[in-house]
Amino acid sequence: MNLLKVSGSPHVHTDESIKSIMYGVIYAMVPAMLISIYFFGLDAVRVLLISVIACVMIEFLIEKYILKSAVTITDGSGIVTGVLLAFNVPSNLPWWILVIGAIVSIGIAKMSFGGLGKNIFNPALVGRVFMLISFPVQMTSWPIPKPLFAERITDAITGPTPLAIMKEGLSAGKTVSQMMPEIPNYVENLMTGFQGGSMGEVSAFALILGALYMFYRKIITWQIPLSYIGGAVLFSGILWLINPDKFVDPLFHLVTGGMMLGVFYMATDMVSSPMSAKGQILFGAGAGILTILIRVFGAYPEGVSFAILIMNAFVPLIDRGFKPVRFGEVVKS
Amino acid sequence: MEYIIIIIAAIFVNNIVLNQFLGICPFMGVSKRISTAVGMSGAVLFVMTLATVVTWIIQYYVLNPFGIMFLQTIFFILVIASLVQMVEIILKKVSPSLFQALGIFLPLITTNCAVLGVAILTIQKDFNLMEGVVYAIANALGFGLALVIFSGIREHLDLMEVPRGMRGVPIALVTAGILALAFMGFANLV
Amino acid sequence: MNQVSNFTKGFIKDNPVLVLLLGLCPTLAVTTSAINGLGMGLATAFVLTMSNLVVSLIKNLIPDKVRIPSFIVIIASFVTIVELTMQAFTPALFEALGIFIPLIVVNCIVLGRAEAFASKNNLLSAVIDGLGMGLGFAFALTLLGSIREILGSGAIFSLKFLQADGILVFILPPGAFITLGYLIAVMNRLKKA
Amino acid sequence: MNDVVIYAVASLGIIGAAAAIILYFVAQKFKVIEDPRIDEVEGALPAANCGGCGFAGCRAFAEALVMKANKEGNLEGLNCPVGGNDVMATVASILNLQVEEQEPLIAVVRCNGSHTNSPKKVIYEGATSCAFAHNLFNGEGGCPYGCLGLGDCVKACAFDAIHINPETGLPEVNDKCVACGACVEACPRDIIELRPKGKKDRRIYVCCINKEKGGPARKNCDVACIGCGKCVKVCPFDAITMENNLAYIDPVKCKLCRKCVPECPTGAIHELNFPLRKLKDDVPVGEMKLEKTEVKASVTIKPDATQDAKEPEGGKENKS
Amino acid sequence: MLKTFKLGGVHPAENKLTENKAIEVLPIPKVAYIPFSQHLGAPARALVQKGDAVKTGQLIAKGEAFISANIHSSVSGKVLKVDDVLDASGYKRPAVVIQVEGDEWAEGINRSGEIIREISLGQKEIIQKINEMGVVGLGGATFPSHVKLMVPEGKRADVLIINGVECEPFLTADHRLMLEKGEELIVGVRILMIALGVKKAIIGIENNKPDAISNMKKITGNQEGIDVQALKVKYPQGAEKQLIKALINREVPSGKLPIEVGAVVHNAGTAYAVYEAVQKNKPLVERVVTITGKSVKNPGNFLVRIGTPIAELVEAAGGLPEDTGKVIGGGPMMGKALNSLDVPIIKGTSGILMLPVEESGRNTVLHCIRCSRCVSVCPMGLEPYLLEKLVMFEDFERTEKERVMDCIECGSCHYTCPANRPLLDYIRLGKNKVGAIIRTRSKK
Amino acid sequence: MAKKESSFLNMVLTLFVVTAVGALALGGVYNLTKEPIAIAKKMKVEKAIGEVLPSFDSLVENKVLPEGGKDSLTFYEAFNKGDTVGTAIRTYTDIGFSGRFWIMVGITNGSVISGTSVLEHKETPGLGDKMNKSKSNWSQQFDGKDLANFKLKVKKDGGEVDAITAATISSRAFCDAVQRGYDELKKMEGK
Amino acid sequence: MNELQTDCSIDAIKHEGIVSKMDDDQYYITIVAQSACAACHAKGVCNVTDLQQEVIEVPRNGNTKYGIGDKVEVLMEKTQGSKAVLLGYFLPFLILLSSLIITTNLMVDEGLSGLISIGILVPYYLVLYLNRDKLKKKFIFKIRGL
Ligand SMILES: Cc1cc2nc3c(=O)[nH]c(=O)nc-3n(C[C@H](O)[C@H](O)[C@H](O)COP(=O)(O)O)c2cc1C
Ligand SMILES: Cc1cc2nc3c(=O)[nH]c(=O)nc-3n(C[C@H](O)[C@H](O)[C@H](O)COP(=O)(O)O)c2cc1C
Ligand SMILES: Cc1cc2nc3c(=O)[nH]c(=O)nc-3n(C[C@H](O)[C@H](O)[C@H](O)COP(=O)(O)O)c2cc1C
Ligand SMILES: Cc1cc2nc3c(=O)[nH]c(=O)nc-3n(C[C@H](O)[C@H](O)[C@H](O)CO)c2cc1C
Ligand code: SF4
Ligand code: SF4
Ligand code: SF4
Ligand code: SF4
Ligand code: FES
Repeated sequence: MNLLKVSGSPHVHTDESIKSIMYGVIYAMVPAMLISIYFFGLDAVRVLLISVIACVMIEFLIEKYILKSAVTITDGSGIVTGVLLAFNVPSNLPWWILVIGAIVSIGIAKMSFGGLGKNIFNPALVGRVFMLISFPVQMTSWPIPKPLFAERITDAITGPTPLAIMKEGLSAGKTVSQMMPEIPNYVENLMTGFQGGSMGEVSAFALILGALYMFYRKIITWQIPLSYIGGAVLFSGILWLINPDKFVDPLFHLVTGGMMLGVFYMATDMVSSPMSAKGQILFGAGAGILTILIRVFGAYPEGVSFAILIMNAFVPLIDRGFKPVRFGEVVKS
Repeated sequence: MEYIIIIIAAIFVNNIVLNQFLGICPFMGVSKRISTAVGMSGAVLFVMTLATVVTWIIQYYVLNPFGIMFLQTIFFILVIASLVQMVEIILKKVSPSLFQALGIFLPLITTNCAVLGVAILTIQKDFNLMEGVVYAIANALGFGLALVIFSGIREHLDLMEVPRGMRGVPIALVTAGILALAFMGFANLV
Repeated sequence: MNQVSNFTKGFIKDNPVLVLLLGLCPTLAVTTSAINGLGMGLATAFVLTMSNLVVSLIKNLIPDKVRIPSFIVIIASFVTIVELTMQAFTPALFEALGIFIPLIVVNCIVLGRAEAFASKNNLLSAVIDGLGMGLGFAFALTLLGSIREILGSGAIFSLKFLQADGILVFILPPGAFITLGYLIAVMNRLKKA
Repeated sequence: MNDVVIYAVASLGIIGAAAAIILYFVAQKFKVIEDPRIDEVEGALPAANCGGCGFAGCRAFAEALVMKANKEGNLEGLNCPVGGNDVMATVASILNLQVEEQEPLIAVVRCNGSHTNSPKKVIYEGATSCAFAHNLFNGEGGCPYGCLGLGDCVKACAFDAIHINPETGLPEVNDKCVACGACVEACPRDIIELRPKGKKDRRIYVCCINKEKGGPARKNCDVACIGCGKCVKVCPFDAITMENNLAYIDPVKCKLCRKCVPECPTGAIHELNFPLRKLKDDVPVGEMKLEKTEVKASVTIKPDATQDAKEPEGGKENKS
Repeated sequence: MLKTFKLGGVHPAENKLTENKAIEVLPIPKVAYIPFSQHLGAPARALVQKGDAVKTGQLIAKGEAFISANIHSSVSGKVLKVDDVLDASGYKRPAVVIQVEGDEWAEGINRSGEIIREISLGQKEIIQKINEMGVVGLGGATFPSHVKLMVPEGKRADVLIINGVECEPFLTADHRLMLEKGEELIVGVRILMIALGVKKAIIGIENNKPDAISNMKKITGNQEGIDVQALKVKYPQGAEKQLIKALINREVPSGKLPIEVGAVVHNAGTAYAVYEAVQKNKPLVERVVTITGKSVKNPGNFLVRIGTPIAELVEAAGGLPEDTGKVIGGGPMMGKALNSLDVPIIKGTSGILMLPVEESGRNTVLHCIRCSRCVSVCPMGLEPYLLEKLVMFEDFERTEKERVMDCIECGSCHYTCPANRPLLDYIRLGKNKVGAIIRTRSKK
Repeated sequence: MAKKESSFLNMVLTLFVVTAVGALALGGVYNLTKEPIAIAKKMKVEKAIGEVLPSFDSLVENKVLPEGGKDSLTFYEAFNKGDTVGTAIRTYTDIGFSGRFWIMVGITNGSVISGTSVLEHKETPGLGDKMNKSKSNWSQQFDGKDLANFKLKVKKDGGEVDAITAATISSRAFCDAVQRGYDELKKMEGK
Repeated sequence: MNELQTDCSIDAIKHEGIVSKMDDDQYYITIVAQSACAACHAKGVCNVTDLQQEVIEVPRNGNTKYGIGDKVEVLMEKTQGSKAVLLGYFLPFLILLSSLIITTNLMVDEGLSGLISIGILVPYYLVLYLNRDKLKKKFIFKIRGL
């Protein structure tokens, strides 16, 4: 007979594991992957593959040869980082920049802290911001989307994102209404993904589809996405109401740039977000407001990555200050 | 408006620690507990403001009139060092218990390069007294912000098994680097 | 004390930056290129050596209680001398190093060596110590500056060996923190081994 | 000499004098009677800042030493485990005192319930914490006194001096041990004892703390002390006492004669760092038992035995 | 919407394999091992010696401390020895070992099947009786029931809550008891109401036992003041603080007892034991135990004499399955893993669960990914991930501040953690250490 | 030699002496370096001017605070043997990518750009700093352009200037700075 | 973990020190205040201020028995620390700032307004001085043995 096992209670466990959660996220990202392949063609496949392989390999090498610890690449978190990193870059990015991005993401932002679960900052975003600042030219030359099988509409190979068009225009002194014709149609183009931009961020529709799956699987909760969107809409809405000529409407902010990607896939990264529901709401709202702040007033047309990273830094403080509702808390009266 | 620009620039865009590299030592040293970091920020706020007022007066009423601007460094360091000690003596004299409480709560405030640096920068930027004071306050707040964020992160990391070689200063520096990276998002905010 | 080890300890074993972690502000701020790092390092080394020398000379003339302020005055004087000289003869470097030249005054290592070493040792040891420590400091700054310059602009001592730009982050503030972080981590590892 | 120089000298001189005046009052107000010997003592300490002495760091310890010396004229109870007697002697000479040689101690693990001696009866899973497992159950080997092998002692040791041997599942102490007692404190089963290091590192001790009667004790572990009392009888120096079915060797009384070792029917008494015994023909029983001991008495002494064979003077316990 | 508690909670697979198995009586063992400490509090003092002849129901050890309980012999026969026997943890504890000879009961015990509905005793006498008969809580904590009935000075109870939740997976002892002994149980409830001096009692039953709910409703239909409440299925609804919250929406303050909010909770089985003690003069010498497990041949609910070795119960259920990897005393969430079958059934044993090998191991422990699931399932609103870390790093001051002592050890956090962290292990350790700290502090 | 005791007089005296000696030494060094520093400063200006203007031998300096501007521009009228060579304008813009930067523009014949050079800037290395001569030859496109008929705007804004790749903002700001200098020059001439 | 806390709440700042002197109603505990440059502190080479040690007075409650040279831990409630910073640094800062704002708005010469606002700290400290007994009651430390 087998030896009996002894352990503390409980003796049963859910079926959920880190692996199942991570693969859940990967499944959720499939629609966005397909859309990006549809619009950017084989380039998208190339970037995805390079990014994922580089991330996983680097994690493997570091664990095996530098930390000399157990190799945990099968847990899927490296793949998630890889896919998100790919999602965050233009599809024509040279491979070596992508590899540098992967080294930064995994090597600096994740493994330096000890690996999965210990990092303070979102690895994929650290990688993206690092690349953005180091290689601004390559990182901001977005290929014009060309639906698979469709004729190329213009000759141009690269074009700006709607956010960049808007920012450029406004800083050149034009008004929002003057700029509007240059912006693709919200519902037809922006939602489906027919716009310039990083690979994975173009289609709000596909991203929301994946998010619904994550909600269904209970991988993410409503607090962060909702408060993020709330914060962004509220702040941009106030600005818009003050002067609709100088500030774009909130919906524009929602469907352009990395907003949906950030809201559902990156701000929700459990490792780098707060633990209590209240804290998560604060985190989301803060990131939303910062995103708009940077987009509208800052140098960069896009603020999602910076906003999330900055809020990441506040997470330990938020965790310290916002505790879950305690049972039987003695309310001082 | 001018003041607001100075403040935002000093806190976010050109954060004294993350962007200008002043006061790194206390940033690394006093950021182990959140409560101490907060207290330290309050103390630095006062010392920095006071030092800026005094050095400003010295610059414009002693150094400039006599044409001895080249003695700026030596004057400022002496004045600030004495000032910091004066505050402590006065506190000790005025209320020993208060002084003792501070002694337990906070590490000593020394003339670190942040205080001296801000005093010199105030002069370099041709600020008038009020602007200089606002600049000092904003820098102190920026210092406080960085310090408190950082202390939170370090308390958090204390409960993580960071890889051996990275433990302590290295990981703190890397974290500060990523923090600085994130703060670059504020570029050109004003 | 063995003067040789007294001199060399500052380079690796007791390197002020990489091991003792002193004077991080200038280290981080001015190392955007190897030449800046070297300049700052040498300036500091000069101040360190000279103040060690003077402090050691007059250590017995100074009452204990004004020891520190006297040292500060001495150090500040040398700093000002460096400041004026650089301004006169290497104005470009002076501008690049900016505020960090006057801040040598508060660099813990300068006062630290004066206080901990020069005020207790004879002239020769004090000078050698100052020189060793100062050059160790310069060494660390140059090393950091070189790494950042190589990575950040594909050049070393302004000699471009790479056609393209480097990884810009490395010459920006975040790069300073990150590079120094890993440099210290490597030192830690070497120390263990 | 021009104006600027005059202004410079005058103004700076004034500032200097003012600073001196301020400092003078500081000095008056903050007069701390600092004994110069504190510096000296600190210099003599190893600067490991390990806290092994129980103080925050070497400086704090130096202060405590000087104060104690000033007040009580001795250094009783204060000891630098890292520096050991040498350092304490230096300190004492700085302070014009004598220190009695303190016999150096070392941590000794009094359990030999290795995987072979006390085979697993159940499998434990869960927190790697002896304290938790101790609360949960009696242990994988079934001995309610024995080592749980989860390494609370290892975690407690700041000197990298105690490690679990994966083969036996038991902790082993190496010569980095400074006898700080942290592991003793940490072990929930009080298995570890600080014992005198002994001459040439030679020690004899009962490697078991099972207080059960012979039967139950043997049921869980082949090398348990069964309280038979043979060793008590054979010891010529009255160094062994028997309490609750458990023999204990008083390290002070024990003269390391080794008579008790072959006497023990289970091999519970361990000898460390002794030269190999001459196998006398006329004591076949002893020989047999010795072999048994050698086999069963875990890897803790095995490497020493082999090593002893090479260099009769004996090496340190466990080279690692 | 069915009532339930608000914060946290999980829903493990219910696996109530034995819910339709009627209670069988297990044969009396040949040798009974009766420990002196089967309850929370001080062990009882032995009254018998080696060689004494004892009868079933005879007092053999007396609980003398304020929190302690009497122990009665559950069999008749001869005392083999009064010595240490292994307890469920494998440690030796004092016990009486009795060689069984026949089944002769002590005087005054009414063993007839008739139901005595008339309650003749007053409040004081009832509590006295419960004390004498050694009744302890059968819900798991084995807290001496009479102590709970003595409402402390200055406090007032206004509602009695009967815990028929049985939220643990697998276990069905209370369920069967409510089906088969409902009448008696309700008498027990009325006795408890008198003892407490309350006019109101609520029986809380989870919705996965519809037959028990309807049976209890039927019986109590015409009785004043006793209310049967169906509850939404959610673990750990059976924990008293959660149950009180679910039923009467009162929140027991941190560190306080239910009496603070005027409630007293007793387990359904306890109510039955109280009935037997008060109406039948019968001490607590037997209890219903569920023996179950997916590979068990003949799982069921047995009425077992206290002191019966578990091995005999296992025999009755068809023997230990080949693939057993873990034997648990109690349910899978809170039960205790046993390291041998040679330990006796005691008053607190509500079930024996045999898990097959593949379900009995713990998965590899990975790093916490801060998914915050443990936080969201904790019914006490704690942060298990943080408590674990704090205990690991031995920061017991913060552990205390983060309210480790509030943890009810329900295991929801541990159950739910995708990184398989041994959260509850460390939290228990922390409770232990912090408890010791608090004790020394209050001693000073 | 024994250490000096920390008496009041000793302390004040020592510190006074130390500071006085320090000040004395510094005064000396100051006097020595005064000249070189002044020369270095002048050299720097002249070097910058030399980069943007043909050779000259004397300068006339002139500071002007532009309307609505925050800082004043400096005009250096350069002469060679008494003939006007041109004017170098130290001008700035506030719409750079990282705020203000300063450039020097040389204007000959009243409206022809003879050269430009960047004095100080905070633009991103690798992007905005391409306007620096040492980093790229982008700024050479301005040389010889007659501002009277040259559309000093980036192409995106309808002008004739090729922007630096991915640094339109810096390019635009550069044009702004040149334009500001030219405008002020015209205004001055008008007076 | 056997010498445990006395009655101080768990939210306390702790500082190790040594009993350096004692009289009938007070212990004098010497603590080593670390300098803000902790990196330097660790190496013990940087001390711009000479004051490395401070003496803390702790009332003797009769029951505690520590001797000179004993190592103790000085405990202080965290809120007291915050209060100390408030009184010692933050309030004077506010006073300095507000007087500066007022005087500059009154169009006083800048140097003068600077001097005035520094001078205004004198009465502030005077007030503190007058309240020093109250403060003494406010900042009470406890010690426990180590
Ligand atoms: C030290 C202690 C004292 C208790 N005192 C009382 C009491 O006075 N009244 C009462 O009703 N319950 C009392 N209880 C019982 C608890 O309320 C509770 O019912 C018991 O611990 C079992 O609960 P559980 O199974 O949910 O853990 C006490 C429990 C403990 C541990
Ligand atoms: C997590 C947890 C789950 C519990 N589940 C049950 C349960 O399902 N049924 C039950 O009767 N008691 C349960 N208890 C015990 C109750 O809290 C409480 O102690 C008991 O109902 C009191 O009654 P007793 O003293 O009569 O046992 C549970 C306790 C805890 C901590
Ligand atoms: C890290 C980073 C630094 C940048 N620095 C500059 C800069 O110094 N100057 C500039 O004009 N644009 C800079 N930009 C680019 C602007 O944000 C903007 O995209 C660009 O100037 C307008 O695009 P275009 O020139 O390709 O039309 C930078 C972008 C990034 C991401
Ligand atoms: C919902 C969810 C979102 C995630 N988002 C990110 C992300 O934005 N960036 C990333 O590098 N990893 C992400 N991951 C993967 C993983 O958490 C990440 O690699 C850790 O931060 C590494 O420690 C995500 C995982 C989950 C479950
Ligand atoms: S913890 Fe134990 S093994 Fe380690 S040094 Fe201290 S006494 Fe020796
Ligand atoms: S000796 Fe004690 S602490 Fe060490 S592993 Fe064994 S049981 Fe654990
Ligand atoms: S075991 Fe404790 S910490 Fe974990 S969920 Fe239950 S009450 Fe919360
Ligand atoms: S459930 Fe597990 S992985 Fe998730 S936060 Fe809690 S401990 Fe961490
Ligand atoms: S060098 Fe220490 S604070 Fe700047």
